Amino acid sequence: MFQLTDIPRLLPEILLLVLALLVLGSDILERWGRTPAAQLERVKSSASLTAIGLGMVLFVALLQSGYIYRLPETAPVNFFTNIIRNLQSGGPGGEPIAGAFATDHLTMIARLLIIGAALVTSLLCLDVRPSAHPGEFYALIIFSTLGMCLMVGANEFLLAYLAIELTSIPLYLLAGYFRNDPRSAEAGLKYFLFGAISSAILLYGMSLAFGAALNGVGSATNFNDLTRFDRIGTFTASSGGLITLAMLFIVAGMGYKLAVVPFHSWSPDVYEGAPTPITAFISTASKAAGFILLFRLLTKTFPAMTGSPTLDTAGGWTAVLAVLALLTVVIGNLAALPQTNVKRLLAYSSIAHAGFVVLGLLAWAAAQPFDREQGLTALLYYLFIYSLTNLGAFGALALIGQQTGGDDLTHLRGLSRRNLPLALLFTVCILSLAGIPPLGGFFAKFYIFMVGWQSGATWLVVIAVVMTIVSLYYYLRLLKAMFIEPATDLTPVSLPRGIGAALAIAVVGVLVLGIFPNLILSVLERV
Amino acid sequence: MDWLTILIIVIQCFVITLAVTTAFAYLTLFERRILARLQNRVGPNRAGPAGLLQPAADAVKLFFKEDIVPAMADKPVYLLAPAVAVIPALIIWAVIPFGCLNLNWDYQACYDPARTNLWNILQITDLNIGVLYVLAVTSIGVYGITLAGWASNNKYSMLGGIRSSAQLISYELALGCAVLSVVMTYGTLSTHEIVTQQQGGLWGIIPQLLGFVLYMIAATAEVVRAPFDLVEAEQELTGGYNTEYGSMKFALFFMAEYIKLIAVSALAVTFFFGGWHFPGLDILGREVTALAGPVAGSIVFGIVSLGAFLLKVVVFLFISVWVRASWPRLRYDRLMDLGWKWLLPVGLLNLVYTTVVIILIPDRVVHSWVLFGLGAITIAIAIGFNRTPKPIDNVTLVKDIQLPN
Amino acid sequence: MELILFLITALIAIVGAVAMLVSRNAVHSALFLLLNFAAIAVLFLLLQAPFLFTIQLTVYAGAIMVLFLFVVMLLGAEKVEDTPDRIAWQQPLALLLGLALLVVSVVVGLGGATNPPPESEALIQFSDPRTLGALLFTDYLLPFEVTGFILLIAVIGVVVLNQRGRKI
Amino acid sequence: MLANYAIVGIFLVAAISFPLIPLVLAFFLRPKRPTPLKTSTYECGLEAIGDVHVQFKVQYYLYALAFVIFDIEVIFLYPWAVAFQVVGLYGLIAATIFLLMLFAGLLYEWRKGALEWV
Repeated sequence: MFQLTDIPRLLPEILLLVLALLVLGSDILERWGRTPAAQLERVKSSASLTAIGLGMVLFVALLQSGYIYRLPETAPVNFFTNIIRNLQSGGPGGEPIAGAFATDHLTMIARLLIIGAALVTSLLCLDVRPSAHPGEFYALIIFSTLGMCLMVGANEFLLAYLAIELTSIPLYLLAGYFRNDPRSAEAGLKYFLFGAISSAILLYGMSLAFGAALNGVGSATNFNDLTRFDRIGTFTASSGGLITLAMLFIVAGMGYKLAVVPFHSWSPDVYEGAPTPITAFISTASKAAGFILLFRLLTKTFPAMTGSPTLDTAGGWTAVLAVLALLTVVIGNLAALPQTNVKRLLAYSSIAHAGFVVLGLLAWAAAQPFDREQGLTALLYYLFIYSLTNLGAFGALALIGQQTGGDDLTHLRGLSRRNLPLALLFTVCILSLAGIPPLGGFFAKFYIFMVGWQSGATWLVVIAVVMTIVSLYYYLRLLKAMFIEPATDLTPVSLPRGIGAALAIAVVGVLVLGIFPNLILSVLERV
Repeated sequence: MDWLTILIIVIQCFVITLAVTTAFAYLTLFERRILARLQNRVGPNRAGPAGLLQPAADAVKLFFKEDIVPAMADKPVYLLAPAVAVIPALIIWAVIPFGCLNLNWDYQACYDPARTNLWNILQITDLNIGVLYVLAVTSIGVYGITLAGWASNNKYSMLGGIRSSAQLISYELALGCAVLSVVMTYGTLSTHEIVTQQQGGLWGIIPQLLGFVLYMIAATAEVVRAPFDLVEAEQELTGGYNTEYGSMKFALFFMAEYIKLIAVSALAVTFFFGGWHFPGLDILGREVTALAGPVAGSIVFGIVSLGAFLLKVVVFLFISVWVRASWPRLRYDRLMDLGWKWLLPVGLLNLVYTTVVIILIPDRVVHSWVLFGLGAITIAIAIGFNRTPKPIDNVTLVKDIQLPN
Repeated sequence: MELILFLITALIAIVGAVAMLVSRNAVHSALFLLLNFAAIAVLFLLLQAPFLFTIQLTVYAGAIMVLFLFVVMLLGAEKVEDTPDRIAWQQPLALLLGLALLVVSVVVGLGGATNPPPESEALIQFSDPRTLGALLFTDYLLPFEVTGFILLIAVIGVVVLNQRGRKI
Repeated sequence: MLANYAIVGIFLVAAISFPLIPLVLAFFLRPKRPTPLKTSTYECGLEAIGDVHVQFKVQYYLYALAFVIFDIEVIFLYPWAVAFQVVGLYGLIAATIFLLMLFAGLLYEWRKGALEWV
C-alpha cells in the first residue's frame, strides 16, 4: 500500500518525471517560429532545461542520500533543516510501495551514478542538433533515466520488467532518431528487434521463476516474498530443472541487454549508428543499471543457486556467468583489434569491459560474506570509473565526429595539432579504459581482478589479465592516430562549452577517483 | 448442471438468436416505413397486410440471387468476412438483460444485485466482466469490414474498408470512455447489477447525462449509421466495403449492421434508461404474486419487464431512423475531429468529474444530480464552443470578377 | 473436462501460430495470429482470469491486429517475395536449436511440476475484477504507473518516427 | 464461474451456425453461372485499371497507432472503475497520475498535429 512516507523515498524518480513532462510541455506548448534562429533557440532551451534540471535532481539525490552531508540529529529546527530532514528521511533503507522498490544503499549509489551519467550526456547533447522534434529528444533521455532509476531499485519482477522497457523504448527511439541517416535508422531498428526478443526471453524466465515458486496459496512477484516464504530460496540447481531454466532465461535476457558475448551481436551496429551522445548513454548508464538489476535478480531470486565459478559440479549461476565472462573478455578484445571505425572499436571495448564487470558478480560465490561485499564494492567502483571514462571517450568522439565529418580512425589523424586539449582529454579517457596507472581504470581493474581471484575464478582472472594486455594494442592505435600519424586536414577543431564541461567532469573524475579511490570507496563499502 | 438445465440453455440460446434475427428483419421494414412517412411516401405496403411480409419476401429473393465471387478476390477471406461480421453482432447479446423472468419463480430475486436464487431466462448469462465483454466483442467487429474490403480486391471496397475501420477504432475509444463512466457510477462490470442499481427511478441518464450523449454519438458511429455512414457513401465509394458482395453474403453484412444497431440501443437502455425497469413494476409483481401465486407473479413480471425493455428499445430505434432522415452525412475529416478532439477529451473529462464527485459526495441521490448538472453545463459549453467553422473560401465568385468592357 | 478444453485450445493456439509462420500471405498470417490470440484468450478463461480474457481480445485482437492489418494493407505487402537467403545455414540451425529447447522445456516441465496448484478458491477470488483493481492500486501501484509512462513514450515514439516535424 | 462462460460458448455456437445456415441454403438454391465478365472487378462499369494498392494516407496508420495506445490506457482504467470506492483517496491520486499521462499523450498528439486529417 502506498504511504505518505514513500514520497521522499521516491523523490528523485518523481522529480525526473516532472522534469520530463516539463521539457516536453515547454516544447509543445510554445509557439516556435519557423526561422533557423528560432529553431536553434528551441533546441537550446530544451537542452539547457534538461541539463539544469538533471543537475538539480542530482543535487537532491545527493543530499537525500546523505553521503556528502548528513544532517546531525542535534541540528536546530528551522525552515532549511526541516527541508533537509524531510528529504533525508527518504535516505537509505526502506521499501516503498509494498516492497516493490528497494531504496537501500545500492539503489542510492546507483541512482547517483545514473543521474550523473544522464547529466553528462545532456551536456554532450547541448551541441547536438536533432533535425526535428528537439524537445522529445531530451524528454526521452530523461524518461530513460527514470526507467534506469526504477530498474536499479526494482524489487519485484513486474517492476523490473517494466523498468527495463521504460529504459529501452526511449533508447530505441533515440538510437534511430536521425531517420534520414540510414545508419541511425538501422541502429534504431536493430536495437529494437534485439531488445524486444531479449525482453521476451527475460519475461519468460521471470514467469518460469514465478511458476516454480507456485504453491497452494499462490505465488509472488516480489523478491522478498519469493525468498521469505522459502518458496524459491531453497531451490538449488539439482532440485528443479524448472528453476534452472528460469535462471538461464533470465541470464540470457539480461545478457542481451548488457551485450555480453554471445548476446552481443547488436551492440557494435547500434553503437556505431546511434547519435554519439546516445551511444555514450547506452554504453554507460543503461549498462550500469542492467548490471545492478542482474545482481539483484540473481542474488535475491536464486540465492541457493550460486554455485561456483570454478566450473566444478556445483553449477549455479556463477558458473554460467564465468563462461559468459570468459567469452566476453576474449571475443570482445579480439574483435576490437581489426576495427577501423572508432565507434565500433569502442563498442567492442565496451563489450570487453562488460566481461570484467561480470567478475564482480562472480564474487558472490565466495565463502566469506566479507568477500561478497568486496565483490559488490568492486563492481560498483568499476561501473563508476567505466561510466566516467566511456562518457568522456564517446563525448570527445561526438565532437570529433561532428567537426571532422566522420568517426573513422583516419578522422582522428593529427588531432593533437588541431586541438591539443581535446586530444589530451581523449587520451586520458583511452588510457583509463586501457587500465594504465594512476588513472581510475587501473585501480578498478586491479580491484575487480582481486575480487575475482578470491572468488576462485583464478583461471578467468589470468585470461582477463592477458586480454587486458592485448587490449593495449588497439587503444594505442587510437593514440598513434592522434599524435603520430600526419594530419590530412589542419583546420583547428573548436571545443564548445557543453562538451568541454562534460569532458572535464569525466577526466577530473577519472583522475581524482583513480588517485584517491578512498573518496568513493568509503561510500561504496556501505552497500 | 443437469441435462434439463443444459437443454433449456441451448433452447434459450437458439431462441434468442432467432428472435434477434427476426427483429433485424422487421427493423428493416420499420425503417423503410418510417423513412417513407418522413419523406411523405408510403413505403413497402404490398406484401402482406401493411407490408408485414416484406422481410420474408426479401429473404426469399436473397436466397435465389446468383452469387458472384470476383475472380480477383482472395477466396477464403472473401467467404469468411460476412460470417466474421455477423458473429460479433450476435454474441454481444449474451450479456444484455432483456427482462427478468426468474425460473426459480421468485420475482424479487430480480432486484438482488448478488444474483442469489436468480435464473433469468431473459438474459443468456451474467458475466462479472459483462461490460468488458461487450467492448471486447465490439472491438472484434472491425474485422468483418476490414477483411471484406481487402479480400474483394476492389479499389472501392478497399477504401471503404479502411475508412470504416479507422472510423470504428476512433470511436471505440470514445465509446470505451462513455461506458467506463457508467461502470464508475455503478461500481460494477456486470450488466445485471447495473440494471438492478437503477431501481427506483434514478436511471443512469441522471448521473451520466454527459456519458449518455457521448455514448449515443460514439455508438451511432460504431454501427456506421447516419450521419456517420461514410462507409457507404454511394457517391464516392459506390457501396464501400460490400461493393463486390451480393445475395446472401450481402444480406449478412446488412444483418450485422442492423443487429448491432439494435444491440447498441439495447445497451443504451441498459446503461442509461433503467433496463427492464418500469415504474410500478415491483407493485405489479407483488400484487400478482399475492393474487395468483409466485409462478404467475414471476411470469407476469417477466413479460411486463420484457415489454418495457422492448418499448424503450423501439423508441431508440425510432430516434435512429429519425436522425437518418434528418441529418446529412459528415465529412471524413470532421468525423475524425469529432471523435478525437471532442468526444475523447470530453469523455476523459467526464471520468474525472465522475470520480471526484462520487468520492467527495458519497450520497447516491445528491451526487447523481450534481453530476447531472455538471454534465449539462459541459454539454452547453461544448455546444457553445463548437461553432460551425467558416468554410475555406478560396473560390472567386463570379460577381467579383471585373468583366472587360 | 477442463483438461480436454485446455488441450483443444492449446492445440488451436499452436496450430494458429505455426500456420502464421508458414503462411505466404501476410493477411492470412495476421488471421492465423488472430486465431492464436483467441485461443490464448480462452486459455486465460480456463485459468479463471476473465479480465485477461477480455484484455486479450480487446487489446491484442481488437487493436494490435487491426494495426497489423492496416500496415499490411497500406503497404500492399501481402505477398512474401522469395528473396534468396544470404545466410542459408541459419534456418536449419535455428530449427534445430528451437527443437532442442522445446525438448528441454517439455522434459523439465513434466519433471518439475512438483508443487500443488493453487486452491481454486483463491483463483476465483482473484478473478473478480474488484480484487484485481484493488491489487493494481495497492501492491502493484508502481508497475501500473510505469505502464502509464511507457504508453506516453509510445505516443511520443509514434509522432517522432512518423512525422518530419511538420507542425510546430 | 466457468459455467457462465460455457453458456457464452453455447451461444457462440448458435451464433456461428446462424450465418452458416442461410449461406449453405443459398448455396444450394441459387443459380451458378459465372462468366469472366461477371466475375471481373467492378470499377465504374469500365475495365479496372491498375493495382488495388493505391497509396493510402499515412494518417490511417497514425490513427491506428494512437488508438492502440489509448485503448490500452482506457482498458487499464476499468479495474480501477470498479475498485475506486475501495482504494479511496490514494487510488484516486494514483489514477490521476495515470489519467494525467493519458491527457498528456492526447495533448501532445494534438499539438504535434498527429490528429489532423490533412
